[in-house]
Amino acid sequence: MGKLRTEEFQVNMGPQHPSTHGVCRLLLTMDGEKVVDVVPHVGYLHRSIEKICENRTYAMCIPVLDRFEYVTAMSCNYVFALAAEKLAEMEVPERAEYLRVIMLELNRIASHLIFYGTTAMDVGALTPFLYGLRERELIVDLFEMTCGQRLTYNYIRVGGVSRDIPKEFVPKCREAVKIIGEKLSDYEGILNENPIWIARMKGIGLTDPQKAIAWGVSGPVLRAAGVKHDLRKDDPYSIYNKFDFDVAIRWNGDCYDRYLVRLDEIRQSLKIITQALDGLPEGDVRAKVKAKFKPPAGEVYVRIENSRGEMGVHLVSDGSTKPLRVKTRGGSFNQLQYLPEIVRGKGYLIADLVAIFATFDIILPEVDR
Amino acid sequence: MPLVLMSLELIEIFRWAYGLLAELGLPPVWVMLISYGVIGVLMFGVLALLALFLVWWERKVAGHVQQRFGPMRNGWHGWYQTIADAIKLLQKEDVDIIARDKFVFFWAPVLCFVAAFLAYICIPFGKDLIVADLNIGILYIMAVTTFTVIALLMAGWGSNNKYALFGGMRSAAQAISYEVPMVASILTVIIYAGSLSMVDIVQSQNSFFGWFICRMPFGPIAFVTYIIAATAEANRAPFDIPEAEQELVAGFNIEYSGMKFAMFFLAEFINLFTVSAIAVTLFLGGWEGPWLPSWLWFLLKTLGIVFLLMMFRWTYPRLRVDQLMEFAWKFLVPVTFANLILAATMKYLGWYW
Amino acid sequence: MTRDELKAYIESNFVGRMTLLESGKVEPMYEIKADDLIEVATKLRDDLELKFDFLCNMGGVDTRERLEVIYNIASTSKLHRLDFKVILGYDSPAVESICPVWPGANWYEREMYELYGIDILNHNDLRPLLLPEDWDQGHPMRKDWDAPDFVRMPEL
Amino acid sequence: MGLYKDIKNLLLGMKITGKHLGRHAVTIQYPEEKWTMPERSRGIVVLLSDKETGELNCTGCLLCMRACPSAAIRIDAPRGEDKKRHVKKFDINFGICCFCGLCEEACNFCAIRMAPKYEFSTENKDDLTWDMHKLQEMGRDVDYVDTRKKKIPKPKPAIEEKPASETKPAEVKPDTPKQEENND
Repeated sequence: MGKLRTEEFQVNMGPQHPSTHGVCRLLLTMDGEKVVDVVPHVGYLHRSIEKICENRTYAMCIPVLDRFEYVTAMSCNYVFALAAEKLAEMEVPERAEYLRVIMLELNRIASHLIFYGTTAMDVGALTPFLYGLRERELIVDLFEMTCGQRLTYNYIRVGGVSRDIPKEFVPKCREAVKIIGEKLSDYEGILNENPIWIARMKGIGLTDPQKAIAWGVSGPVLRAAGVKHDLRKDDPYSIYNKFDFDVAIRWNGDCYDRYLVRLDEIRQSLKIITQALDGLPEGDVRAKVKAKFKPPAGEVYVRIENSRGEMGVHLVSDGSTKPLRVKTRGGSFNQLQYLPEIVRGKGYLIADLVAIFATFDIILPEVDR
Repeated sequence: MPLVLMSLELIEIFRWAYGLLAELGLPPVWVMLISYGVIGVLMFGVLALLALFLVWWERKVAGHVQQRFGPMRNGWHGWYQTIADAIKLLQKEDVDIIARDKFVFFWAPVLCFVAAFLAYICIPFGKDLIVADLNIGILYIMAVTTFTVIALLMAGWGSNNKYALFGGMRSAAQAISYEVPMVASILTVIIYAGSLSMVDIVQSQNSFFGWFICRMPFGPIAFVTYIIAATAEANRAPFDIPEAEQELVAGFNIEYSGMKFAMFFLAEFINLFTVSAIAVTLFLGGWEGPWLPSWLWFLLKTLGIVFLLMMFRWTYPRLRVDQLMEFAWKFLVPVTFANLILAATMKYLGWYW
Repeated sequence: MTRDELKAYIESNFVGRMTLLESGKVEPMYEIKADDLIEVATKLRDDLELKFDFLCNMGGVDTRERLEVIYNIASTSKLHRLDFKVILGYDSPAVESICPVWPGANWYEREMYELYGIDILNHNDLRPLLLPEDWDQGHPMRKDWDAPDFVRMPEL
Repeated sequence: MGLYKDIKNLLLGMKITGKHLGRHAVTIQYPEEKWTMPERSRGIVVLLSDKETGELNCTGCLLCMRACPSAAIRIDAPRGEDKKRHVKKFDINFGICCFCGLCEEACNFCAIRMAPKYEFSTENKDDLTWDMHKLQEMGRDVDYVDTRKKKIPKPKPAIEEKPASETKPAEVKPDTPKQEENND
């Protein structure tokens, strides 16, 4: 009897697929259930945000950039505002800096809660998704109370923040911090030690730290591989050097570690928020900005630590009211191009690919822009 | 007649109705045909309603576990939500894809639906409340429930869709693997009951400590392994890899729409009830129980098992396909066979009650 | 290294190969000649004092006078950062692929190729990234590219 | 005791989901039970009317139109014979509005607001373009603090959020206050 003849075939995962978190098309070459190769096709969500920003004023760019990475729109606001402030060499009031840190960290928690939910859902546990979003709702309510929107905040502006927090914000924020801290034990209880969860996550999607750095992978994915790289510590921006927090780090670089790093980061963010709320000074929330904001000609690249890695903006100004070039950089972009590297030839199954994709926490608007 | 209805045992009503029918003076063949026809229609109706109820219940359980409401719109707590859904699905366009295998594609949902109902011929719903007490009862059930696998494989192949084919193949592999531990745990019970007939099995566990789940130490092990294997047989999470929606979108039923989809969907819930009913019959004493009428006991116990399976689904992540196979062959099969040998030895030595 | 140390180090070790541009007032911005790019980039990566192992960002810029390719690199161990650019003309702009130095540049270069029309030499895979595969309407991020917007901004 | 630990952890998961089974839902039943948005919510854009006269506060200065990043606002306010602008057309296309709130911040006359209302879905895309009258009707019940200083020749803007103006509208000067404001 001759050898059984098998052949590889191709499967389109996406653009409409429940676990590609948006509209990403992964062209899989399959050998039975095994994934031989994966080629990501992106661009289904390309809105040319960079081009749009080129013919908007600096103030108008911020709501446009809200849509750049809408899960953590605060970071998008902030990174652009930071670039513009750096170009104009502008000082920001201290209260505004504190508020920015509070908002950024709240948003990081919100993003990681979504990660928690969607990852659990991609691996098949449907209930944690609702639990994660339930607590995210508390944060989103805080945002709405402050800036009036739940997703696209347009809150952090050039020179500060758009408006001061309402009176009831601080107690409500403390309460939310307390509740999320308590609920974390629920999250961990339902998944962390669950044998099925461990079987699905441990040892899957191993990232090599050196390769990951070379491919530009950053954020929790890199930290889970044992590289202590957190821009809040390494390249401090805003007032992060005033706060006491640890960089969450794990060493194996598999899906399970990426998951744990993010849960740890929620804890650290809660710590930062508590400190920031304690030290919140009084004062202005916005620096004086000239009538028509025109930063001097020049260029600058700023980067911040977003929940998905390094988020950066290369802002080129020609001295007019509109930026000449806004080159945005998101963590998902590099992580998605790194994805084939860790999947190719490792014999992962389609279910593993889903788990890897989920723990890379790729969102497509950040890739497609 | 009033006296009959007072007894609360459904079988009395059937007996009374049958008596009325017999007194009409029809030829015995006609009496038989009419009575079987009525029973068939009744069974179909009751099971279809039961499936709709289970769908609703599942949604309610999911809702409450997730701190939502679940269906709330139609009627009290949305009680006729699933009926409305079924009617909506009936009206839906039946999307007929071009590249399908027409025959296989059409008959797969029908076979799935029919196979789901066949098992109920010999499931005792109450004392004497059984359509036909076959002396090979449990064997028959095991045989006909396997039809579902063929139906799912047909659906996967006929759809001419790679995801559907994945689903169909996974379903076949899974069902074949889990059939083994399932039968092995059932055999443990059969050794003690000494019969394949469902009625005999129930009658052999006539007190609470006679229930097979209470027979130490093999009873609980057999029960747990049966429940695990049954979850896999019914394609329920955490073993729902044939339709794993995050991997295969919807698996074998990805190309089905309208009523064909509804048939798969209802068959799934009927299967859920089937495996729970078998678990109750084999391990939890079937209809046995004090005070309440026997059919109610049966229903309560079965719904209890169904609830347990639902909680599994809403709590646990899904296993990967190779882990699923590994679990079946490397863990469940050895455990169930060891358990079977243990039970047989104890039976031989007479160490049981 | 601090920024001034880095500046001094680069001035002493990359004489004539990296020139400081005036656009980088806030953060130093260097220019590298297109034909010298790979060598300088390799040196930046492999120099034990610099160790720029991380490519943060890269992209094209159209300044209406010329095309530029900007590179933002960083070091994950030495924690410093550097910007440099390659200046190109409008007629047949081309730049060497730096994927051999930093593999993460792959998609950035694909993006630049389709959006700016900057040809990437020795790139292994120049399929369109963001635009449709049958796109034939030029390079959208160029300043002279004019597309039918859905809604025009009011001319005020 | 790997097996024992696994079973324990599986049961722990069931315990947590089971614990939630009896809790009350955190969601609300929307049409019956409505969620009140916070006061600052940026729901729908409305035009405010004068509390006494009931006329539109809008003076047609075009500041909001210039501040809008998605060009959702279209104003036609030609100068009348008295050199003042008269708002003839004020359309907002909610199909492209991005609800950023920059128009509200740009306005010096308490004329445009983002009200905490969210029920304005339509079945037809064209119905999302609202004209002046509809916007005014929606804004009738919106309470606001009138920060305009009327009948003072050169009123100072008193609101905190200073408006954004992209180009200084020289010809708009007569009926706009001094534009010494911040840009965003």
